[in-house]
Amino acid sequence: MTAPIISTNNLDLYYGDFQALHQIKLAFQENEISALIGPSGCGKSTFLRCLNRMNDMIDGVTITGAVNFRDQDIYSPQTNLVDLRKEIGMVFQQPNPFPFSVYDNITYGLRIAGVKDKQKLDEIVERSLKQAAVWDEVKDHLYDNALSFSGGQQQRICIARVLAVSPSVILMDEPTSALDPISSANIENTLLELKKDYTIIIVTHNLQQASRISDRTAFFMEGRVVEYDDTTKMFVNPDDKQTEDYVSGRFG
Amino acid sequence: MTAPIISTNNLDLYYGDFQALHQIKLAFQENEISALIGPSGCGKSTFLRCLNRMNDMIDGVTITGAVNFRDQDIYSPQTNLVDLRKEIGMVFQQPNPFPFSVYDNITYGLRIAGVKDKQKLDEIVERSLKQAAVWDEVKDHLYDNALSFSGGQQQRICIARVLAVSPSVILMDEPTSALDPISSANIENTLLELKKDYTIIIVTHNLQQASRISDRTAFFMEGRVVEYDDTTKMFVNPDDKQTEDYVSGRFG
Amino acid sequence: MNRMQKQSQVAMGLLRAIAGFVVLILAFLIGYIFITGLPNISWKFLTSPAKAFSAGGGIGIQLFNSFYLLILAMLISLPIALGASIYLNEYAKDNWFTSTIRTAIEILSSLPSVVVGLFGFLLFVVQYNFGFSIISGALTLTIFNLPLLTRNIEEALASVADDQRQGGLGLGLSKYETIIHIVVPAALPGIISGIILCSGRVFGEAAALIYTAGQSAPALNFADWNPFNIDSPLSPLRPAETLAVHIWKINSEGIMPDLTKVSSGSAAVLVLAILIFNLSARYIGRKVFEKMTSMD
Amino acid sequence: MRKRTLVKWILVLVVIIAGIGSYTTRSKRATNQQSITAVGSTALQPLVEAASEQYSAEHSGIFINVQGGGSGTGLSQIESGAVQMGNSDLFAQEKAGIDPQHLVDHKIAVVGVAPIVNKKVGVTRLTTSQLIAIFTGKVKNWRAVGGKNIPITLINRTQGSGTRVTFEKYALKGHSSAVAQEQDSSGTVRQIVSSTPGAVSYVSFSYINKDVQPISIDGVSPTERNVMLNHWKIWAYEHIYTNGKPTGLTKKFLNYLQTKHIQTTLFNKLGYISVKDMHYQRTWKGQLSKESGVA
Amino acid sequence: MQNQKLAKQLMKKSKTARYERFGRLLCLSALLLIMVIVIGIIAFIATKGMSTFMKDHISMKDFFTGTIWNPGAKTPSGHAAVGALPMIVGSFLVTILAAILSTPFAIGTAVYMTEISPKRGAKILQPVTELLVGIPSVVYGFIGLSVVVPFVRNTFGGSGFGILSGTFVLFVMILPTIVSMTVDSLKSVPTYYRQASLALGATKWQTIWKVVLRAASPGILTAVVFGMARAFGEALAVQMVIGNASLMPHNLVSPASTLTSVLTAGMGNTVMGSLQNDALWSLALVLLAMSLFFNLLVHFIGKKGAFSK
Amino acid sequence: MGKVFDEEIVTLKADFMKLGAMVGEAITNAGQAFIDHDVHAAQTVVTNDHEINHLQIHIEKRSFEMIALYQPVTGDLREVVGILKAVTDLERAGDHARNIARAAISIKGKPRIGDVERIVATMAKEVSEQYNESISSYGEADQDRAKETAKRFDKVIDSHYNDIAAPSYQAMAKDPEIVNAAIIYLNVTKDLGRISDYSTNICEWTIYLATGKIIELN
Amino acid sequence: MGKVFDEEIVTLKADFMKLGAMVGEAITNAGQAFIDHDVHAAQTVVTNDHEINHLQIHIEKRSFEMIALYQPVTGDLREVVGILKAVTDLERAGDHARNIARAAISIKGKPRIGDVERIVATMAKEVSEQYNESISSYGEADQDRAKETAKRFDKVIDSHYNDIAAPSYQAMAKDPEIVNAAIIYLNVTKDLGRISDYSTNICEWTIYLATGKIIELN
Ligand SMILES: Nc1ncnc2c1ncn2[C@@H]1O[C@H](COP(=O)(O)OP(=O)(O)OP(=O)(O)O)[C@@H](O)[C@H]1O
Ligand SMILES: Nc1ncnc2c1ncn2[C@@H]1O[C@H](COP(=O)(O)OP(=O)(O)OP(=O)(O)O)[C@@H](O)[C@H]1O
Ligand SMILES: [Mg+2]
Ligand SMILES: [Mg+2]
Ligand SMILES: O=P([O-])([O-])[O-]
Repeated sequence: MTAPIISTNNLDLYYGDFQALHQIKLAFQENEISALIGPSGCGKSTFLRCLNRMNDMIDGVTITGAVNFRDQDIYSPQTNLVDLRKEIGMVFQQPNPFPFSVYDNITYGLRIAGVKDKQKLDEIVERSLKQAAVWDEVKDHLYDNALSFSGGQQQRICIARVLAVSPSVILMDEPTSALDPISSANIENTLLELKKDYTIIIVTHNLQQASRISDRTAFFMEGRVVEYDDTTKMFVNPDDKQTEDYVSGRFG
Repeated sequence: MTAPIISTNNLDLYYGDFQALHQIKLAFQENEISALIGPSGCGKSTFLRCLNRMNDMIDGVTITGAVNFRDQDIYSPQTNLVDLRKEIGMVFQQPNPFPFSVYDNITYGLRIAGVKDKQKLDEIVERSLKQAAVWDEVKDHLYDNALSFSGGQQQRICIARVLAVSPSVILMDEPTSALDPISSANIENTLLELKKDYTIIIVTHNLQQASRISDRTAFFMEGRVVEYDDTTKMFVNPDDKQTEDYVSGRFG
Repeated sequence: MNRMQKQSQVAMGLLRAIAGFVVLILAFLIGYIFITGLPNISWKFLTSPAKAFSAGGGIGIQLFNSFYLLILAMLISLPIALGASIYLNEYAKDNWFTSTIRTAIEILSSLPSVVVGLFGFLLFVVQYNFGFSIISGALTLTIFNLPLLTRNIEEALASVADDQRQGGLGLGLSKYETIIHIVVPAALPGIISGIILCSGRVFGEAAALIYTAGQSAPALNFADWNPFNIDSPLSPLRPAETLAVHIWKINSEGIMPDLTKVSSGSAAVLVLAILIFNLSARYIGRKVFEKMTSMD
Repeated sequence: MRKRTLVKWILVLVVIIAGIGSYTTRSKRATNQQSITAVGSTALQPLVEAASEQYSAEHSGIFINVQGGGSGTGLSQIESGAVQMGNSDLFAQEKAGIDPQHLVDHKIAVVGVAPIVNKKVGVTRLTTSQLIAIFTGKVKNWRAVGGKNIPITLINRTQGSGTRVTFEKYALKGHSSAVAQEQDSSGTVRQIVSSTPGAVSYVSFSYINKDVQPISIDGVSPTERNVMLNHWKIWAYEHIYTNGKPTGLTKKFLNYLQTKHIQTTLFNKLGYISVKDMHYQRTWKGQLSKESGVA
Repeated sequence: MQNQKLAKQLMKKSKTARYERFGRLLCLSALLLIMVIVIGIIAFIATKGMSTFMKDHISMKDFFTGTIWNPGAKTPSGHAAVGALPMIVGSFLVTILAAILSTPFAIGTAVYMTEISPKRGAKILQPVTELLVGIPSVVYGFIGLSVVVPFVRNTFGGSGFGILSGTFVLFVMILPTIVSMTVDSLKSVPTYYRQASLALGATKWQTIWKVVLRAASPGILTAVVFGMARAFGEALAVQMVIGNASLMPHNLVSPASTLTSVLTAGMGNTVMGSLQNDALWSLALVLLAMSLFFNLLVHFIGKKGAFSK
Repeated sequence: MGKVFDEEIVTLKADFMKLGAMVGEAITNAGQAFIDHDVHAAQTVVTNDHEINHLQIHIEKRSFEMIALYQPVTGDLREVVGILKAVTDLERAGDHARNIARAAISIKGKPRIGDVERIVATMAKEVSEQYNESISSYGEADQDRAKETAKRFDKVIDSHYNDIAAPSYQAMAKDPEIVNAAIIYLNVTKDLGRISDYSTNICEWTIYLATGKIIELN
Repeated sequence: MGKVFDEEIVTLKADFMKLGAMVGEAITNAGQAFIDHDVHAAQTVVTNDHEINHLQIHIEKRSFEMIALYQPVTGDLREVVGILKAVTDLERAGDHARNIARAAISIKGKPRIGDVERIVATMAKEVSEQYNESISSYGEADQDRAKETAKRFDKVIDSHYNDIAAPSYQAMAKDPEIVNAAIIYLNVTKDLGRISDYSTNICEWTIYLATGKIIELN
C-alpha cells in the first residue's frame, strides 16, 4: 500500500467536556473514495471536519492527536488554514451555492486568491463544471443565478466550485441527503468520475450509497472507529458483529 | 379481491393550466400498505393529497374524476371535510408535532372535535402512543414539549396524533425522509404493526423502503400511473420497462 | 355544516372585519395627511425658503437639510453599524458578554429620542462646542440610528444560511474574506432594505434634532458648495432645521398666518418621501440582488 | 467586478474635483467669515431670527444662528459661555439656578401677554379677581363669570416658561395657577384654545389671532399702546444676555437690534414692542419707574 | 520535493491572516464604539438622574409616591414637590391601555395578512403598515390634536385631553410595530403545523386559534412588549393630546401626563444643574429603567419561546 | 434488517430444511427400497420427487424475491444466497434418490448379486447418514460439523465404489445374465456417490454460511 | 443502477461466458479425446479443470459481492442470480467433461466396441453442440433459442443412451473382456447425458434471465 494522503492517529476531540472522538486512527489512500458511516451522532461529521480544521471555528473544541496531510501535521500552529482548505476542499449536506451567478460561484475562490486573467478563469470554469458533470446543463446559463438550478445541479455546481481551486482531497458531508434519488445518482456518478483525479472522503447515511461508490468504508460508533476496511469486505463479511448489524440494517 | 377502501377513477388534477395528474385509476385495499414511488415532481404528493382533499386549500386547483372512500365520493359537495379528514389521517414529511406537550398533541384532534372527558382522553393517549410504538419512550414525559424529543420519536408522536382520531386510512408523505436510518427503521416497524388495523398509503423516495414494507406499489411518472402491482412483482419482474429502470435505479 | 365550521366562518368574518377596520384607520391617516397636505404642495413650496412670520413660505432648505442630515448620519453610522453587526453576528461568542451588549444596544434603541437628543445636545453642542449644527445633528442621529441599524444589519446577516459561510471557509477563504465577499453580499438585499427603513425613521425624527441640529434654517448659498463656508449647503457647522423639526416648530411656535397649510404640506411631503424610501427599499433590494446574482 | 472598480474610480474622481473646487472657492471667500449664536426663549426667537436674517443679508459672510430651547436653556448656555447671546423672557435673577453676576442684560423688546379664551365661551372681559378665581380653580364654569354654561378648561404653559411666570406674576398677582394642562409652546396653546370649548390660557400678543378671543382685564384691552402706558400690566421684557460686555459681532448685532430701522419695521410686524416706546421701566422685582430707554 | 513545497506553502503566514486580524479588529472597534456610546448615555442619565437624590436630597420615596410635581415649589411639609407618581401612572396607563387596544387589532390584522389573504396582505397592508412606522410623531400628534381630541371630547366628554386620547394616538402609532412583528412570528410558524391541524379535521379557525397563534405566542408577546416600549418612550405625539397635567388621572378623559411628555416639555425651561432640571433627568432615568425592564422582559419571553421550540 | 425480513428468512430456512428432510427421506427410502426390493416404496419415492421439485422452485423463487425486496447484505445475504445455491444440491440429490428408486423398480425380478447388494446397502446407509449430517450442520450453520462430516465420509464412500465395481465386473464376466443387475449396481453406486458429493456441497455452503468463504472440501 | 454496476455486470458476464467457453472446450476436447483415444488431449482437459473450478469460485464470489454492494433488483438481479446459479451448472458440466477425459485415459489400451464408439462420438458431438447452443442463448438472453435448444436435443440425447446401452450389454454378454470398456461407454454416455441436463438447466436460466420465470424444461 502506498503512503496515505491523509491519516489521523490517536485523534481525540472534545466539545467542552464531552468527548466526541476517541483515538481515531484512519488512513485514506489517494484516488479512492472512502465512506464514513455510522449512527447519528457517532462523530462522522466531527471527524470529517477535523480533516480540514473546520472544527476550529467552534468554541470549546479541544483536539489532540495527529492529522497528517501528505506527512504534514495540519494541526501544527504554523499551518496556514486558508491554503490547507484549498488543498482539502469541502462539500456540504445542503447544496449551498452563493447567491451569485454560476460563473461567479466557480471563480470566487480563485478571484479572492487574486486570479484575474479572464481567459484562465473561463478555462477553469469550463473544466470544473465538466469535471463535476454539470457543464452541459449550465453552459448556456453561466450568468444565471446559481440558485435557479435544481438541487442536484446546485450540488454539482458546489462540487465544481471546490474543484476550481484544485484541491487534492474533497470532503463531503452527506452531500446527497437533501436530494431526490435521481439527483443523488447523478452526484454519485460524478464522484466516481472524480475519483480518478481526487481523493474523496464522504459521510453518508445511505448505506447503499456507501456500498455502491466507496472503495473503503469506516464504521463509526460513539466516537470510535469500529471497523475500517474495503467496502466489499464491510458489506460482505465484516469482522465486527456491530458492523454487520449496522450494515445489514439491524439497528438498535 | 375484496372491495377497495379507497379508489380513484379518471382523476385529473390541474394546477392552473398545468395538468399534474392524468386519469389516475388506483384502488387501495384495506389493511395493506401501498407505496407510491416515482421521480420528483411526478405527482405523488399531489395524488396523496387528493385522497383527503388537502389540495382544496390551494388556489387554482381543478380536480375532475372520482375519489371514492368506502364507495362514497369524497368530492361530492355533501362531504364533510372535517369528518373526512378524521377518517383519512395524514402524516407529513417533516415530523411536525405542535409545539405543545405530547399529551396536548395527541388529544388535539379529539378536543377540537369536542371530546372533553379526561379519562377517555387519557385512555386514547395511551392507546395511540402504544400503537405508534412510542409509549415506552414518552410515557414519563407526557407533559413535556413534543419538540424536545428526537426526530424519530416526534414522527411517531405525529403518527399517534393521527391514530388518536381513529382514522381508517393513514396517508403518509415521505414520513422518514427527514430521519436518520435508525429512526426510519423504527417508523417502518411501526407501520408494519399498524397495518393490522389501518390502511396505509405512503409516498416514499426510498425504493428500499417501498420494497421492504409495502404490499403494493404504484409507480408514477409525469402525472400518470405507469404500473401498479404487488410490490414483489414490481421489484422482481415489473411489466413496464420504465418501472424496471426506475426501481433498479437506472434513472434518466 | 356543523357547529365548528359555523364558528370558523364567523371567526373568519370577524378577522376580515378587523383587518378592514385597520385598513380604514390607516387609509384615513394617510388620506388625511395627503388631502390636507397635497393641495399645498407646489414646486415653489418645495424650493423656496421658509418664512417666519409671513405667508408664502416654503420648505426648500428644510427639505435639503433633511436629506443632507440623513446622508451624513448614514455615512457615519453605516460603517459602524456594519462593523458592529459583523462582529456580533460572526465573531462574537455566544456568552453573557455579547448578550449584555445586545441588551445594551436594544435599550439604546428603545430609549425615547428626546433623551438621546438631550444627550447629543450636552455632548456635541455644549461639550464639544459644535453648536447647533449639522454635525451635532448627524452625530446625534447616529446614536439614535445605530442600535436600530445594527439590529437590522445583524438580522440580515443572520438570515444568511450557515451553509454559505461554510462554503466560503471550505473554499479556503479566510473568515474575514468569507464575511466580506460572501456573507455581506448575500445579505445585501436585507441590509439595503434595513438601511432604507432606518432612513425613513431618521427622516421623520424631530425630537433628537431639536436640540442638536437646531430649529433654524438660515438661508443657504446654493452656488457655494465649499463645505468650509458657513453658508454653503454642505457646511457641517451650520444649523439645520429639518422638515420634521420644521413641522414641530411651526406647530408649537409658528406665527405665520398660513401655518396650517405649511404644516400639512410639510407633513405630506414627509410622508411622500418616506413612501418613496419604502418603495425604493423594495425596488433597490430586488435590483441589487439581481445585479449581484448576475454580475458581469 | 469590473463595474465595481469603475464605481470606485468615479468616486475618487468626484472627491478630487470637489476638493479642488472647494479649495479655489474657499480662497476667494473664506476670509471675513464670522458667526455667533443666540439661544433661548422661544418667544424672542422669531424676532432675533428675522433680524439675523436681515443682518446677514446686509453683511455678507456674517452668520447669526438663532435657536430656541427655552429661556432656561438660553440662560444656562450663556452662563456657561457656550453661546454668545442668551435669549430669555425672564430676568436672570428670576430663574432658579442661575448666577446672574457675570451676565449683562440687554432688554431688546417688551411683549405683552394676554389671556385668551375659546371664542364660544361668550366672555371678552374679566376682572382681575375673576381671572385669579378662574386660574386658581375656584371658578369652574364660564357662567359664573357671565359667560355661557360651559365648564372652564385651564391650559397652562409649562412651568418655568417665561410667559407663565409673567402671567402669574402680573395677571394673577403672584398666585400660582392650579395644576392643569400644560403645553410647552404658545402655538400649541393657541391651537388648543381655539379648538377646545371652554378653554382659557394666555399667550404673548404675537400669537393672538382671529381663532382665539383675547380678554380685557378690568376694562383694559390688551393692546400695544396699553402696554407702553403700563395700563396693561401683563408684560415682560425680552432679554438678550451676554456673558460680560458684548464685543465684536455680538456688540454689532445688539446695536443693530436697537436701530430705528429694525425697531420700527420688524418689531411691529412681529408684535413686539420696542423698549424705547415704553413709558415705564420695570426691575426684576417688579418695581416700576416711569422712564423709557434701553437698560 | 513536492511535500516540502507543500509544507512551506502551508506554513507561511499569509497576507490573508493579517487581513483577517485587521478586519476583525475593525469590527470589534465599531462594536466597542457603540458600547462606549451606550455606556456613556446610560452613565450620563444615571448620574444626572441620581443627583436629584444625591445632591438635592430628595427622598426616593417622595419621588416615587409623591403626587405633586412642581420642582420649583415646596410641598406643605417643606420638601421640594417632586412627586413623579402621576407621570409614572400616566405612562403606564397609556402604555397598557394602548397595548390592550392594539393587540387584538394587530393580531387580527396580522392573522388576516398571513392566514386569510396573504396576497392582499402583502400587497396592501404590509407597505401601509411599514409606511406608518416612518410617519413622524409630530404628525401623529398633530392629527391627534385635530381629530382624536375633538372625537374624544364629543364622544366621551371632558376636554378631550387625557389618557384616552393618548391611548388612541398610541394605538395607531404602535399598531404597525406590533402588526409587523406579529406577522413575522406568524410567518415563522411552519406551514406544516397548519397542514397537520387541518389534516386532523380542524377548521381553519381552530387551526389559527389553537395552533398558529399558540405556536406564535412568544413572538406575539414580544411584539406587544416592543409596542409597549415604543409607547412608553413616545413623547411629542402624546404630549399634544394627553393634556400634560401632572395630576393623578382620575378618569380617562381628564388631563394627565407621562414621563416623556413632562420631560420633553420641561427641559427647555429649566436650568442645567438646578433641582428642576435634575428632577427631569430623574424622569429620564425612570424611562431608562423601564426600557431595561421591557428589554429584559422581551428576552425572557424570547427565551421561554425558544425553549418551547 | 426489518422485522419482516427476519420473519421471512425463518420461513425460508424452514422451507429449506423441509426440503432437506424430504430429500433425506427420499434418499433413505430409495436405498431401503432398493435393498428390500420394495417396488412400492420405490414408486413412492419416484412420485414424491415432484413435490421436491416444486418446493425447490418455490424456495428458489422466494430467495430471489427476498433479495429483491430486502436487499440483504453480509450474513443475511449469505443466508439467502446459501439457500438459493444449496437448494439445487438438494434437488439434485433428490433426483439421484429418484434414480435409485427407479433402479429398485427396474432390478425387480432380475438375477441378483447378494454380496454386492450388501455393500450397496452399507453404502446407502452411509450416504444417507452423511446427507443427514450435512443438512443438520447446515441447519445449525455449524462449520466444524460440516467440515468433519465432509472429511469423515470422503474416503469411505469412494472406497465403496471399488468394493462394488470389482465383484460386479467379476459377476458380469462370469454370468452375462447378471449384466443388467451389475450395471444397475454400478449406477446406483454412482448415484449414491453423487448424493455424497451433493452432501459435501451442502457442507461447503454451511461453511460459506458461517464464514462467507467459498471453499472446496475434499 | 450506477455506472459501476453496469461495468461490473459486463465483466461478470464476460467471466461467465469465458467459463462457459472453457467448459465448452473441455466438453468438445474430452469427447474428441475419447473418440481419438488421445490420452494427451484428455490429460489437458483434466488439468484444465482446475482453472474452471477457480473461475467458478471467482464468479460465485463476485456475484455474491455484487448483490451485497449494489443491491440490484429486477433484471439486474436476474443477471447476477442467473450467473450465480448457472455457474454451478457450468462447473458440473466441466466436471463431467473431466470425467469423460478420465474415461478416455482409462479406456486406453482396452478392447473397444467400434459401433458403440461411433454412437458415443455422435452423441458427444450433439451434446457439445447443445451445450454451446445453450451457452450462446444464455449469452444473448434469447429465451426462444433456449427453449428451442432444450426441445431439440431432449429426445435425441435420451435415445442415444439406449443406442449405446443395448450394444454394450450385448457386447459384454458376448465378451466378458469387453466389460470394462462397455462400462466406460455407459459411464461416458451418462456423463454426456448429465452435460446435456446441465445444458438444459442453462437454457432454463436463460428463460429466467429473460422473463424472471423459473420453469423446468423437458
Ligand atoms: N458544536 C458542538 N458542540 C457540542 N457537541 C457537539 C457539537 N457538534 C456535535 N456535537 C456532539 O458530538 C457528537 C458527534 O456529532 P457529529 O455531528 O459529528 O455526529 P454525526 O455522526 O455527524 O451525526 P449525524 O449523522 O447526525 O450528522 C454528537 O453527540 C453531537 O451531539
Ligand atoms: N401548488 C402548486 N402549484 C402549481 N404547481 C404545483 C403545485 N404543487 C405541485 N405542483 C406541480 O405539480 C407537479 C407534481 O408535484 P408533486 O408535489 O405532487 O410531486 P411529487 O411527486 O410529490 O414530487 P416530490 O417527490 O418532489 O415530492 C410538479 O410538477 C409540481 O411542480
Ligand atoms: Mg453529521
Ligand atoms: Mg412530494
Ligand atoms: O417664551 P417662553 O419661555 O414662554 O417659551
